[in-house]
Amino acid sequence: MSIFNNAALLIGVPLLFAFSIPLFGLISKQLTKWVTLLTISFNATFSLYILLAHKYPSIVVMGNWLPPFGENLYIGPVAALLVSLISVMGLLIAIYNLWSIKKGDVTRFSVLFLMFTAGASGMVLTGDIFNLFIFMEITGISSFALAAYGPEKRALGGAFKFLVVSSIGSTLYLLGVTLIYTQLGTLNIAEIAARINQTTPGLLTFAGVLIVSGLAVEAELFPFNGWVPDTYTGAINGVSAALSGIGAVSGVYALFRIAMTVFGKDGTYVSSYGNLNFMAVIAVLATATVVIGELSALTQKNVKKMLAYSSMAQMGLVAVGLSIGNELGVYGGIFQLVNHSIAKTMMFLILGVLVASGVGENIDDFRGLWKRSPFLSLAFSVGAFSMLGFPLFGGFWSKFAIVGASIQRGGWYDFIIGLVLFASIVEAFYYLRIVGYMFSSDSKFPKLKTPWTPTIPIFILAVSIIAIGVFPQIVGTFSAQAASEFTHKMSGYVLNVIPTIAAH
Amino acid sequence: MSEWKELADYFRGRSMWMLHYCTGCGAIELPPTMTSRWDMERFGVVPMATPRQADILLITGYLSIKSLKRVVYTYEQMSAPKWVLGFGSCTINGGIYWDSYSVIKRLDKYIPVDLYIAGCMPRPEAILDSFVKLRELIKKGEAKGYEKYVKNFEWYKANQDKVFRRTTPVLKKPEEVTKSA
Amino acid sequence: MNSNLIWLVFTPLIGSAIAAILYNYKFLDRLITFSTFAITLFLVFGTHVGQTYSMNLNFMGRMIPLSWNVTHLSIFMLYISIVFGTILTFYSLMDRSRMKGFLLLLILAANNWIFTTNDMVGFFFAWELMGWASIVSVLGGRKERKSRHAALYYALMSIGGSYSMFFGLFTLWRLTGSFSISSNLAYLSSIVGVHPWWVLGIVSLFFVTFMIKAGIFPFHTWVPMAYAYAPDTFTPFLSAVMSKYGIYGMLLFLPISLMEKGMPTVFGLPWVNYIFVWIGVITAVLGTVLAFFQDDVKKLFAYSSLSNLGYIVAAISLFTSVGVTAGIYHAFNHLLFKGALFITLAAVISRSGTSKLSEMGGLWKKMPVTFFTFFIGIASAAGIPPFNGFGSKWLIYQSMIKQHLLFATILLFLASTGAFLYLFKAFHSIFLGQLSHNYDNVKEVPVIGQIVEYLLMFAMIFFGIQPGYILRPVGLIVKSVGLNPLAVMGNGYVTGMFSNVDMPLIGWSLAISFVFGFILFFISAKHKYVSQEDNYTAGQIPQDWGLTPETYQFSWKFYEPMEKLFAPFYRIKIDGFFRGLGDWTRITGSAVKQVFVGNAQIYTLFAVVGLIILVIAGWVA
Amino acid sequence: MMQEFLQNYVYLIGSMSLIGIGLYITLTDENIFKIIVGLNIIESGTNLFMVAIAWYPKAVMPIYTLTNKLSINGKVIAADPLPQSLVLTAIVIGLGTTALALTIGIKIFEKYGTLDVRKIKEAGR
Amino acid sequence: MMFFLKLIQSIGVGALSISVGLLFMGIGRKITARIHRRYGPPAIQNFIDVFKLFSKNSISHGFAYDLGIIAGTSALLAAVVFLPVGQINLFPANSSLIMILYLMTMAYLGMAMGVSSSGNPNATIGISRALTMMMGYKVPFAAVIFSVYIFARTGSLTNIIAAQSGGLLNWNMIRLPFGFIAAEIALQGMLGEKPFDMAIAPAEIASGPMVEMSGKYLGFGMLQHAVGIFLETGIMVNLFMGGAPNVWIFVIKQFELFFIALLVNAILPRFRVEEGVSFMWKIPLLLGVIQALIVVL
Repeated sequence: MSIFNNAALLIGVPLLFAFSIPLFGLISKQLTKWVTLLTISFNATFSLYILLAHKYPSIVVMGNWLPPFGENLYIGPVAALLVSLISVMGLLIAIYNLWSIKKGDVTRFSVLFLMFTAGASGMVLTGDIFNLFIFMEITGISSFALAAYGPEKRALGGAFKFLVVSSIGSTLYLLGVTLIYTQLGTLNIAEIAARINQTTPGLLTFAGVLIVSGLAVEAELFPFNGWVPDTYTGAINGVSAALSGIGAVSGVYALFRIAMTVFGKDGTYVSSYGNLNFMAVIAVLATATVVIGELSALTQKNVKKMLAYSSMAQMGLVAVGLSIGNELGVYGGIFQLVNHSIAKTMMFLILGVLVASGVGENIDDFRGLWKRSPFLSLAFSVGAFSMLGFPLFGGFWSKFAIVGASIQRGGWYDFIIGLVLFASIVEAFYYLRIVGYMFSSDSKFPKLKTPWTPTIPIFILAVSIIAIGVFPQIVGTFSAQAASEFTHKMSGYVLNVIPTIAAH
Repeated sequence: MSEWKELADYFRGRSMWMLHYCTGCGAIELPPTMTSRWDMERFGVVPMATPRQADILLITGYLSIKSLKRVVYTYEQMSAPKWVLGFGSCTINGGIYWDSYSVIKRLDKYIPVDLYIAGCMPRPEAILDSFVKLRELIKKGEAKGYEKYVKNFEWYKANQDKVFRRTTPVLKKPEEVTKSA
Repeated sequence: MNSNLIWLVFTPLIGSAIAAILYNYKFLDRLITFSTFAITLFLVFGTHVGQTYSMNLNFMGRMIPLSWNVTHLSIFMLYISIVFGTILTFYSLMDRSRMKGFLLLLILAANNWIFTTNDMVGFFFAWELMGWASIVSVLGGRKERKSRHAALYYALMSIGGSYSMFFGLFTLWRLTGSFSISSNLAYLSSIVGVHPWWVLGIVSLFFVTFMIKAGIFPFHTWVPMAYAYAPDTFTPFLSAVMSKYGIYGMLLFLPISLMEKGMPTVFGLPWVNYIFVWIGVITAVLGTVLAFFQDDVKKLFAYSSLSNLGYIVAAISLFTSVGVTAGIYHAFNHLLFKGALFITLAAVISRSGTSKLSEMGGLWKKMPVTFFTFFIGIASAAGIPPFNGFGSKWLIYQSMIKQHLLFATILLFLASTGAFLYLFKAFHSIFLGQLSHNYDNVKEVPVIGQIVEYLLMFAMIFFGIQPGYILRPVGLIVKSVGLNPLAVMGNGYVTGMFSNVDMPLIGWSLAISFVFGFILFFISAKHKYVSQEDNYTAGQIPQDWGLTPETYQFSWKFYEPMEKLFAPFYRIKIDGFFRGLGDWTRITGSAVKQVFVGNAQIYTLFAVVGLIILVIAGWVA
Repeated sequence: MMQEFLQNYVYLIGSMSLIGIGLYITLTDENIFKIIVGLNIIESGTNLFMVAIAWYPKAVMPIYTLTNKLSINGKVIAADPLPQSLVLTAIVIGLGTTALALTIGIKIFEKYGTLDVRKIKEAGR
Repeated sequence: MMFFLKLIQSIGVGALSISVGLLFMGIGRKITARIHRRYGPPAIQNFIDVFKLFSKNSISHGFAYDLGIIAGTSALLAAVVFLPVGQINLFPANSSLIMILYLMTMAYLGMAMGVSSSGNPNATIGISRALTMMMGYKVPFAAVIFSVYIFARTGSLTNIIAAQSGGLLNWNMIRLPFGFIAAEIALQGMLGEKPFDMAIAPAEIASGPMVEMSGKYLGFGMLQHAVGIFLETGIMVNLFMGGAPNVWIFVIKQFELFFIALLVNAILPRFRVEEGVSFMWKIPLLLGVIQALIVVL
């Protein structure tokens, strides 16, 4: 059964089924959704198995070419955690899609969704920067198409903006990769990481700037994140959920894999091969993202747009946490990534259910939702409270760790975290405003009939938020391992991939 | 018990707190009575603000039917040992308003008057004299107007109602008013 | 054995989960809330001073020690808060307002945790838990819109406060590597001579939090809104118990005395303490002045709470033995009388359906028990001797005078006199005066409510006449923070510095003179009872005049002359600062969001400009 | 000298110029399809850049035959084959992106009735 | 035994305070009349009035009304036993001035509750004015008493008296002259004499709090006023005039203070409420603050 130990299945199976789905589509369009569901549930099961049975760290080599010569997948703690997250989110969104995608081109949606999941999993798993580019493009192309899906006009506009910005981003990334290749003649992340000090500092800085800029587009950092509000608002809610719960996860992963593992110095906070400290650059960008995102979300009347800006800001917070670079900060950042993914996915799904029931996207439509649909409004509040970092909800622990880490780091991170906390107060305002609207009783509308299919993922997500809040070890143990992988470049990553390589 | 009553009457006579119902020209006689020239405070007579506190009610002149209503209400609000002083001829027989349609002629028909002061109007000396007279009456236990009022309540009420009925408007509807105008 | 400290936290949490499940069955929900409070009270009986417990929490991949430590202060606070909570939840069994039992239980869990914990992680966790549970509790008030606004405002202040504490505790952690409160405090005390400014900065980060929670002067603006628009049965808890968390926190940090450590002193006080005394005094005066003119009765009493907390802060900031005794004692007294007042207000509001003073009046005929409770409550709040509010106010004056803080004392006296004014205004407008015909069918509260009211009446009189029962434990607390406790001569004495007040003696004196009064009353001539219509109206007959009880009730602009006097002070709006900050943020937000213009080219341009900036940065570096 | 410079850097200069031209088009032209063309030009520039780094003057093709020796005296003289294969992948990906972009462009023209990128906005921010 | 002795002594002090107060009121009326060039009533006129009032029928508005008005007198009587009166000092350990002041507040509260429960707006307006005025005079008075506290290093009236022993020059009146003047003006407000009698303005609000009081209720009101005069002037005597060796001198000293108040009362018109308060917060408070500064610095 060695084939089932092969993590390449996590990419291969979805891609295989993605391209065979049109065949199923010939039988029945509804069948394709079930195929998607089953495929992703295989992914979820398998990745959770890897995660829980502690089948990592391990590498998967392609065609028996050992790294650095062959292409390889690396499953470390980070990859295991994030691929599980991606698969589980994909599974839950797929359950939601069973209900939500009824009209239109169901087959193609299923194809794209599977490709999207596969691409995101691939980004997290791969050990090769060019493969990272390929998976990024797979994710990208499928997400452009997904974002354009749906009857609404605004979806197309959003998708186009995403496409343009993202194309520029991937071009920059590719240029950066090329530059590194000219220096080291290899594309393997582990080898580059080990030999990074053999490069010309000026060129390396330039390459790093290009790569960071390119990946910041996917990781939603300002000023590379212009597409976020339009695309999130334009896309149908299932897709917005997928973008924030899956796409952003892989984007942030890619950014920090490069910034920390490739450019990082082992065991220190800085990544300073070359002239520029990329962690500091990312910290500044991330802080700007948090502040701008929260301030922009403050005056939104449209809840979906607000969630979009909030997504952006939350990704900024994740990036702040990771960019602190000490173990606690990375722990907090990854924890926050998990929390954000869960909560934001849930909120978009809730919004989807509400919009489908005719509630509307405006904040005024949320008045008295408590009377109309107690479950959905409670779940939404749970999500909001988790975002705000209230205790007994998941978000508390991650925010706690991020703030703790930045103060532990000290220096100008005190200032950064001050700005972030100010932005959090702004965030509290607009989330609590919605919660307040939901729990007011001045609604004259009748009770909503909530279909049961989409409530399954929402329920699971809400319960998991509270579960993480009460027992933070559920995520905490894994993200602590992840933090140790990220902060210990050699022992955590490079030596696991290429045991024979000499430390620089 | 009767000694207590006598003692109480003695004190009541020496501490008469008055409420002056200033309808007519008698009101102008009261300020000199109170102030330095005649100083009624030496008899223990002090002006009071409300009927609740007062012992004697001074009706200082003519009473229109409208004001009679108020006087009756005020009188009924006073507490039990209470006395009424009628000022001048207006309260006795209507005085110069003897033929007025709107002024009552005999105050005694409506509330029990313990003492009338003759004159039109009585001068402060007369008022002071009346206080002394009233004090004697009280001491003797002869000023029992308030008991009379309770005893003959129906009679007083009937008299009051007879005049109060006339206060209801003759013209019932506003159209009639405009027509007549 | 010591694990019952854990159960102090977990019992309410479990109760909360059950209550949340049974949320739709109102009575069961209330019953569970009450019984959980009762069980917790039972658990508190099992705790004793010096009890410790610790466990390790696996967090951030390492073990964070959580520790519990019961001090004299914590056990005192535990008792008073849980006993009051039990009474309140017993009262709320019959109440129909929308108080959420499970949130109250969450607050209880946080309450027990805050008072017993010895590590800052638990402290912060519990603080946040208490914060959000109370925020959501505020949400369900009678007036939807306003309670929503109030909750939002409260939430922002509260979150701001907890972030400040966040900063503080992690800064301490960075310095000492430990989360333990006691060792961190010891550390701060040890370095205060070397780096007084550092200590000041860290402590002020914590104090901002405590001041926000207690509603002290620059951060008081949320108090009236949140108190006024919270559910009526939650407001007593908010005012009586939750405002004391801030006081508890301050008491934790106050022993880091900056005295003798090179800080300049004013009137024998370190200047920081001196500033805090003045902050307390300003709070007291401000609360009083603002309370005069409120028409909403809950808002009025919210300002009253503000004022009383000002007293407490002023007293404990002195950090002398009298000051701390007086502060803690006043905290207890405030809990008792303000709790009683807010409970009676809840009763009145639930029966009359309004909280506007100008719409009430004359209710004493309909709700006599509530009336008497309220009467004793305001007598206590005004500091009238045989009732419980007097002793602490008296001690506060003495403590201030001892430091020669004359002007502060005068202002506190002004606040106290003013307190009498607004308390009487509320008393008159609710219970006295003309009874409107709208309230002809108003009934006294049900039996449960009456039991609670009798209990509170008894408590206010009992602790007034027998202050020793409180002063003894307070003395232990004072001793535990390292000051000389005041001598307690007997249960009936409040011992000051110059003289003592024999409370039972005052009680006897009053009782005997009342007996004489009643004898005189009954041997003198008879009185008869008249209706409220039979009233002095300057001879006018009410029926002819079209006079109704509402028009013959004086409760609008009760202290109008005062308004003219205080008019200049009304132009200063602290609230305006925070609102201005909010407006500024909103305007900035609307400006910032213009960045996202919705044009793909502009977004690309951003990316390119960002890239160029980064390249230039790299180049320069 | 000039020739040598051109020999060494012509591809690099070319690729950078292509990227610049593409960016200029993307940033300035309001027509959606022209923007897509611009993106394509950027991509071509990138690809050219990648191919260019694999080649250096007088390199031989990287295919091992009897006549085509890849190394002389241990010194590699063949061009690097890997970037060329990467470029192939990149071209395919670019093709996919372009196809999708064109599709979206057509759909936008159908729904919005315009190809002006400045008019594709959501009302209110 | 001790208890009964104290009880009887207390009753004695209470009776003394009532009779002295009523006598002062009567003499006050006489003196005012003389200033007005009138003859005036006999000095015992107020005894007559009180007796008459208690013998008169009355109306009541319910038990709150009864209770409040009884409380008004009783609480003051309860406070007066703690006042050192000449050689009579019943509870020397318990004569804290602030305690007495707060106990007096009980009387105001009772009175206010009683008259307001009658439901007459005039009464409530009167109470509102009285309380506003109280806010006015309490502040300078507080300034003065706290200055005395600091000056004498004690808060107990017994000790304050003891601190002033040894002749006229040791009196606080001489040592703290500004404070004495401030307290004297505050006393004018406390006694409710003109120009600070806006609470009972008969022509504006029909005698304010007394509007619904009849018979014995008014009698209780008069008793309260009598005890109030005794208590307030007594506090002033103890604070500033060094107490007294015996009751008679004590009463004479009280009368001196009351006499000043009477003279002012006889010749001045009435302030408006806010004028009264702002006056109190200007001149007396200024004096009090000057005194406080002198004491503290």
